[in-house]
Amino acid sequence: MTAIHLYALAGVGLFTLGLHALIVHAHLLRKILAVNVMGSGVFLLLVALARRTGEALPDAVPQAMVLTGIVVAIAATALALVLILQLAAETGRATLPDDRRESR
Amino acid sequence: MAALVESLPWAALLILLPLGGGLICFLLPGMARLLGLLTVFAAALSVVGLGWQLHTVGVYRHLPGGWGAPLGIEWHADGLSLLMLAATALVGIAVSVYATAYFERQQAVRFWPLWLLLLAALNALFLSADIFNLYVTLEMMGLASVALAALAGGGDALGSAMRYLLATLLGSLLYLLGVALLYHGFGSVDIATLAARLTPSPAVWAALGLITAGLALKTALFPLHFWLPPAHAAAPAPVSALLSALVVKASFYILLRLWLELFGDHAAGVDALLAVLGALAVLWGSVQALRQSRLKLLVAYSTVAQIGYLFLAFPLGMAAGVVAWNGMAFLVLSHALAKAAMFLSAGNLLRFGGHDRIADLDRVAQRLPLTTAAFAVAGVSIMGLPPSGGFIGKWLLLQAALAQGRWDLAAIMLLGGLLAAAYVFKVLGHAFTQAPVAHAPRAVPAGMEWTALLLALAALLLGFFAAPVLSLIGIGDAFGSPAVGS
Amino acid sequence: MNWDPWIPVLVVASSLLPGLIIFGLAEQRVRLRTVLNLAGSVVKLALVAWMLWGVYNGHHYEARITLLPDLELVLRAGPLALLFVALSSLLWMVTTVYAIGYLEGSPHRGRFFGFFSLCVTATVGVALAGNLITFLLFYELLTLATYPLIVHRGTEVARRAGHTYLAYTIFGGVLLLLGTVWLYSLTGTLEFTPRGFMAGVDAAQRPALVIIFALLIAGLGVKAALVPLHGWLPQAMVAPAPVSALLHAVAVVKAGAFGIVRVVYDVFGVEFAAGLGVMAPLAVVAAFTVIYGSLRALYQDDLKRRLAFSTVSQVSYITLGVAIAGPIATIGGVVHLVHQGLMKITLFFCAGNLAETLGIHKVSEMNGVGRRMPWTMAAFTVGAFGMIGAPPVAGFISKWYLGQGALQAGQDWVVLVLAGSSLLNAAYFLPILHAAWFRAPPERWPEERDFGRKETAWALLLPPLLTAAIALGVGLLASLPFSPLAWAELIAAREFYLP
Amino acid sequence: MAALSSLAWLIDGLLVVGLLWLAWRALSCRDLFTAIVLFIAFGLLMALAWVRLEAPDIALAEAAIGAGLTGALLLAALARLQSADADEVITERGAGRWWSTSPLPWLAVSAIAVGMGYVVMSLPAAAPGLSHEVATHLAASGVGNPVTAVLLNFRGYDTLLELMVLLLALLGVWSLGGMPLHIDTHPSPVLDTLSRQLLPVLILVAAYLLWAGADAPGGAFQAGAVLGAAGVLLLLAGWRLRTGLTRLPLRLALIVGPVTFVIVAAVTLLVEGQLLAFPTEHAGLLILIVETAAMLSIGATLAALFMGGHPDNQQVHR
Repeated sequence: MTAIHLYALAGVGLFTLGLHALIVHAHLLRKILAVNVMGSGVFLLLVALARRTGEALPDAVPQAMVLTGIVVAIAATALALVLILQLAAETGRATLPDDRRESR
Repeated sequence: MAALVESLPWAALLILLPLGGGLICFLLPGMARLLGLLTVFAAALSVVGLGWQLHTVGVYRHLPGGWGAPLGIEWHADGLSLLMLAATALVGIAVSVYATAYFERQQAVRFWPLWLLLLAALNALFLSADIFNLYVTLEMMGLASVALAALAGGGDALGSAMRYLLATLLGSLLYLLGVALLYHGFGSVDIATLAARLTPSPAVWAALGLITAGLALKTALFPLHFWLPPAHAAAPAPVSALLSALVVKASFYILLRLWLELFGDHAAGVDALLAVLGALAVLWGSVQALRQSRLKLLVAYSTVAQIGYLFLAFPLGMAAGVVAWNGMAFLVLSHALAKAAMFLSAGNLLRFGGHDRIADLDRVAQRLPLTTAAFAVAGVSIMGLPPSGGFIGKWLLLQAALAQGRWDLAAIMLLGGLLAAAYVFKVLGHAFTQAPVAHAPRAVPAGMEWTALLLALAALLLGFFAAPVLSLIGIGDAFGSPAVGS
Repeated sequence: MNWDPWIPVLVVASSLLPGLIIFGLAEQRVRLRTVLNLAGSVVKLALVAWMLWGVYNGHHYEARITLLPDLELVLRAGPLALLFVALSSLLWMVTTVYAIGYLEGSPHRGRFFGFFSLCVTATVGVALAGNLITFLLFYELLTLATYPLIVHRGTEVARRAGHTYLAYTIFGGVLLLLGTVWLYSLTGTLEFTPRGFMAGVDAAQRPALVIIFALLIAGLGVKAALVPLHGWLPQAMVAPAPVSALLHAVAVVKAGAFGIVRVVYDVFGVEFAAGLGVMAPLAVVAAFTVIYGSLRALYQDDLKRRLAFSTVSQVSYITLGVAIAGPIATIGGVVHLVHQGLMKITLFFCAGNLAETLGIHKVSEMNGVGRRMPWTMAAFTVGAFGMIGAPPVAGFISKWYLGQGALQAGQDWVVLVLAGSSLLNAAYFLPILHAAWFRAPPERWPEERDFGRKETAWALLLPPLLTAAIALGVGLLASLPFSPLAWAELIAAREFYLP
Repeated sequence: MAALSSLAWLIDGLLVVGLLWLAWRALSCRDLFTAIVLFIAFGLLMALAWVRLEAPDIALAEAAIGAGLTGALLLAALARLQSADADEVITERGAGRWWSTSPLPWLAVSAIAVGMGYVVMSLPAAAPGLSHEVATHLAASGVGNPVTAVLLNFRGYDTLLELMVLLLALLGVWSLGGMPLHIDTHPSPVLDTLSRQLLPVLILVAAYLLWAGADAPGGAFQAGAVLGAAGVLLLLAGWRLRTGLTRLPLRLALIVGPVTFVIVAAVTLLVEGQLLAFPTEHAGLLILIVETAAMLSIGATLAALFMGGHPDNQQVHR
């Protein structure tokens, strides 16, 4: 058990915490938080395991991937937030319309 | 001349053209429509060029950055990529022409940049041979699709777009986690390199599970299809066509690639599971489609069903190789064309009557014959009747299924065909009858009618070109060599 | 270059192209539409005649295109194919004339004639198909092209009838598809060959072959209206009379019967099929259908429904003749393909005339109609007697050969079936004739249209007279070369029972 | 790596526990405002974690983007939601689905967690990944910072597409009409002066980050993020771009990065025959050009995202 695994496991933990919240919570703002937490979990896993090079410098490739990922994450978040606001403006609710609509 | 065609980097054009086009459309909204059309046609030409290149020279490789795997990214273009690129080009052209008539200026300004960037994402996806690069293209595609799906505005569209966004984000994260495991397990994100290094291990199995789950969610494989029908039904018609015909196929393409090149040897029994889900998708999707009273929802649920067929091919392909995979490839192509045609004609009917209630179609067979014909002809391919491309696909799949004594799968395919006929003719039947309440019809531009019809005819006549198409798909033996197949 | 391969293609195209062009025409372009239709049918007849002569002198007309690497679409004009092609081209022409008169002034005629031509195209394609996959293609096309004609009137009844029709035929198509794929996976070929292509199949597969045979026959039996798969036919009678006439007397049901002939003789081969022990059951089903159809016909007051059930019964003569599995019976069955078509189309034309001119739809309304419309009823009488099998009308020939064949094949019970069905035919046709000729007409008809001194429009009157005359002629002149009978003997000699 | 000193253990342990706890609270606490604040704190802690993981580049990006801008976006959105009708909107809790109360989700995700944990532990303890390849080719990459080398050179194509993702988000936001912020027209003088003072500093920081990014931690993203933050500050302070500026010039600023990137890609394709293949002698310069343009666009985009709706039709919205 090393710090690497500690952080990697923390990543897993964050991922699953986020997944649970995403499933359980109805409010869309909360779902967005959940997705971001899941993302952070994946990033943590990527970067933590990148230190298994056995040398001074960690592997740079996963770090670059995570930088990409972070930008993607904020882009998606911004879009999601505007969607939520417009949805709330239209329907007065910041939750998804229930599924009965699907088969209407 | 020929030498030039063979040497030009068509693949790069396939990505740079729509990227540049999209940026310029964004910069100069006034010219968006014209620029958009030009770009799409140019991209389609590049597909032809690439096809010629593959046909004469063989599999095409490109090393963006010039480093090559494992450090850099690679593109591989073989027959399978060509198939997807061609489908994208065909549907893309039709939808673009349709869109010029469909959107009024305000929406057109928003549509074109999004669509061109989506086109770039699709092309990039079909060319990439690098699983992390594929993740980026997935995200690009996802955001563009969601933005397009929300274009119609209104509670339904926004709500379903939101659900769609959450689904696609979750899918991407699952996929990315799988990529992370593969990278840290085997030190590369290049598919070929990984294929060489992969050894049975928990990391592989976990990655297999995560990636398959993530992509199945994006492909709307039953029971992960919940987001698709509302999103595809609430979007503007051209967008629905793009989403149903191309976007779901893109994530499926990645899944297929990874199965063919990475997971095939490590997927103990998972292919059987996929087939079961596919079968359930065929039945559930068709029955739901049959139950709908709104045309666009019916067509959307039919997509859920048709996606099921693609997954039926997995156990067959794993065992019998080429024949089953070819059938699946044919279904991908013909469904792309037919389903796009269906959504476009649904859009026409919606424009014409101001509603898409099936029961009130009100003699459109006579009043909107081209559109009705388009829907019917597309339906023939969806039902899988000869000589449509859908028939060829089903024929090959059935052949493989019977050859392996998979009666269950054969039965599902035939049953799905029957149900498809049921819901297609549910619509057509009402196209002849008179509605109790008449609506004041609104004119539908001829361009919108013809694009739908031509797409449908393409799907129908595809069957007559099965042999050449299959030989093109065969370039690079993405499905393994034919010897394995028979 | 050698034009022979193109002729079958042209035969198909000669109705396909007019059809497609007609779809593009404006509704009011009546004259151009008529010209296209007639020109198409004339060209088709000419080509068919040319091929008849050619085949008689041993020519080969065959066109192939590749569908899949190891699967081709084939159009081939053999004797059997030509028999059916000739029938449908001739009747297409007649029916076109009739339909032009019948639909005069009614809406959506462009659509009607477009799909009408597509149906003929499909029928001709079914006839010329050189292998099972090609057959399947045109068979399904026939299903699809017929649907708009059944729902043509756009009423709720029509829509339901259309759905019933599809429910049956699409299901049949699926069975056919399954059988075809399965067969292909066993034999690796689908090419129609005299005496079948089962030689290579090893004995272990025989049970599978039995199932395949059942699948194929069931798939075809839907259109051939074999009991219990006949349910769609009476309902489909909501369609306009010309549709009932051509499609439900000739194209659709005949496509099914023709397919059965193909499957028995050119896929399995009659000896092989008999060896499988599948012929006897087929014969029983056919015989049952013959009797059942006649019985149901007895109780129909609606004229078209009575004719429809009579079709159910009569078409099964063909299957019966095939199933008896002897040369003479085969001749009887195959020739009945033509004879029944001629007679039944006459009857439907007449029924249409009665409906159009006097608004008569029921048998009980036909009292004394013979005096009001003598020519129509004369044609009707010829058809009716043909159905009963009274000499010298064509129907007699068929039944005679069927009976002879049965005796020769040692299946005497069939003779009883024939006799019984003839009695029943008489039982449901003679009362009509009696009422029409000898009962007093009512003071006024349900809804009479005035045609001046004619009993009805020429376009409505000439077709039934013509077909009735032919039905009579082929009966009287059966012994001449190129008569249906002679041609059926040629078929039996060349294709089915090779020396 | 070797066993760690107890202090390091303590720090890492606390960090990890803190991360998990904050995440859990942020996702489960009743009030959404608290949740968002906790989430921002979570982001800052993530930044620390990145430092501990020897990923300073990510630490910078996380601090600026992950914690800063995302947090600001979330708060703005929440404010907007509250200002719209509906405490109902805010206080709504628990999914309307049957499983929201059942233990099933917990069981499911716990199973996943255990499985994933096992997989992580099963990975080889030492793996060089691509560090050797990176090291060997770093000299030819034109920059000294391996992360920048990967981002702009080895895998520059990813970055090109990623800029498109950012732009797509903005296109989506604008096509949705965006989120007009409700900002009091009389911002506090403090905020106003603060922003005026801070602006040049931030711009300098951005420039430094960009320049340093070649060899030290930093680069286009971090710099762009800082610029974006500056823009956000201005917006909060009630500054508005003159509508004259918001049309073409703003769009130019938004796409100068992607366009430059595409042009460079096309040129390299023509000259080198491979997309984005930088000749060693010019690599440094090309990367600097691309990064500068990218920084401008990233900054502009982030600020514009924050600004929400298209400046033109935003006027309409008000």
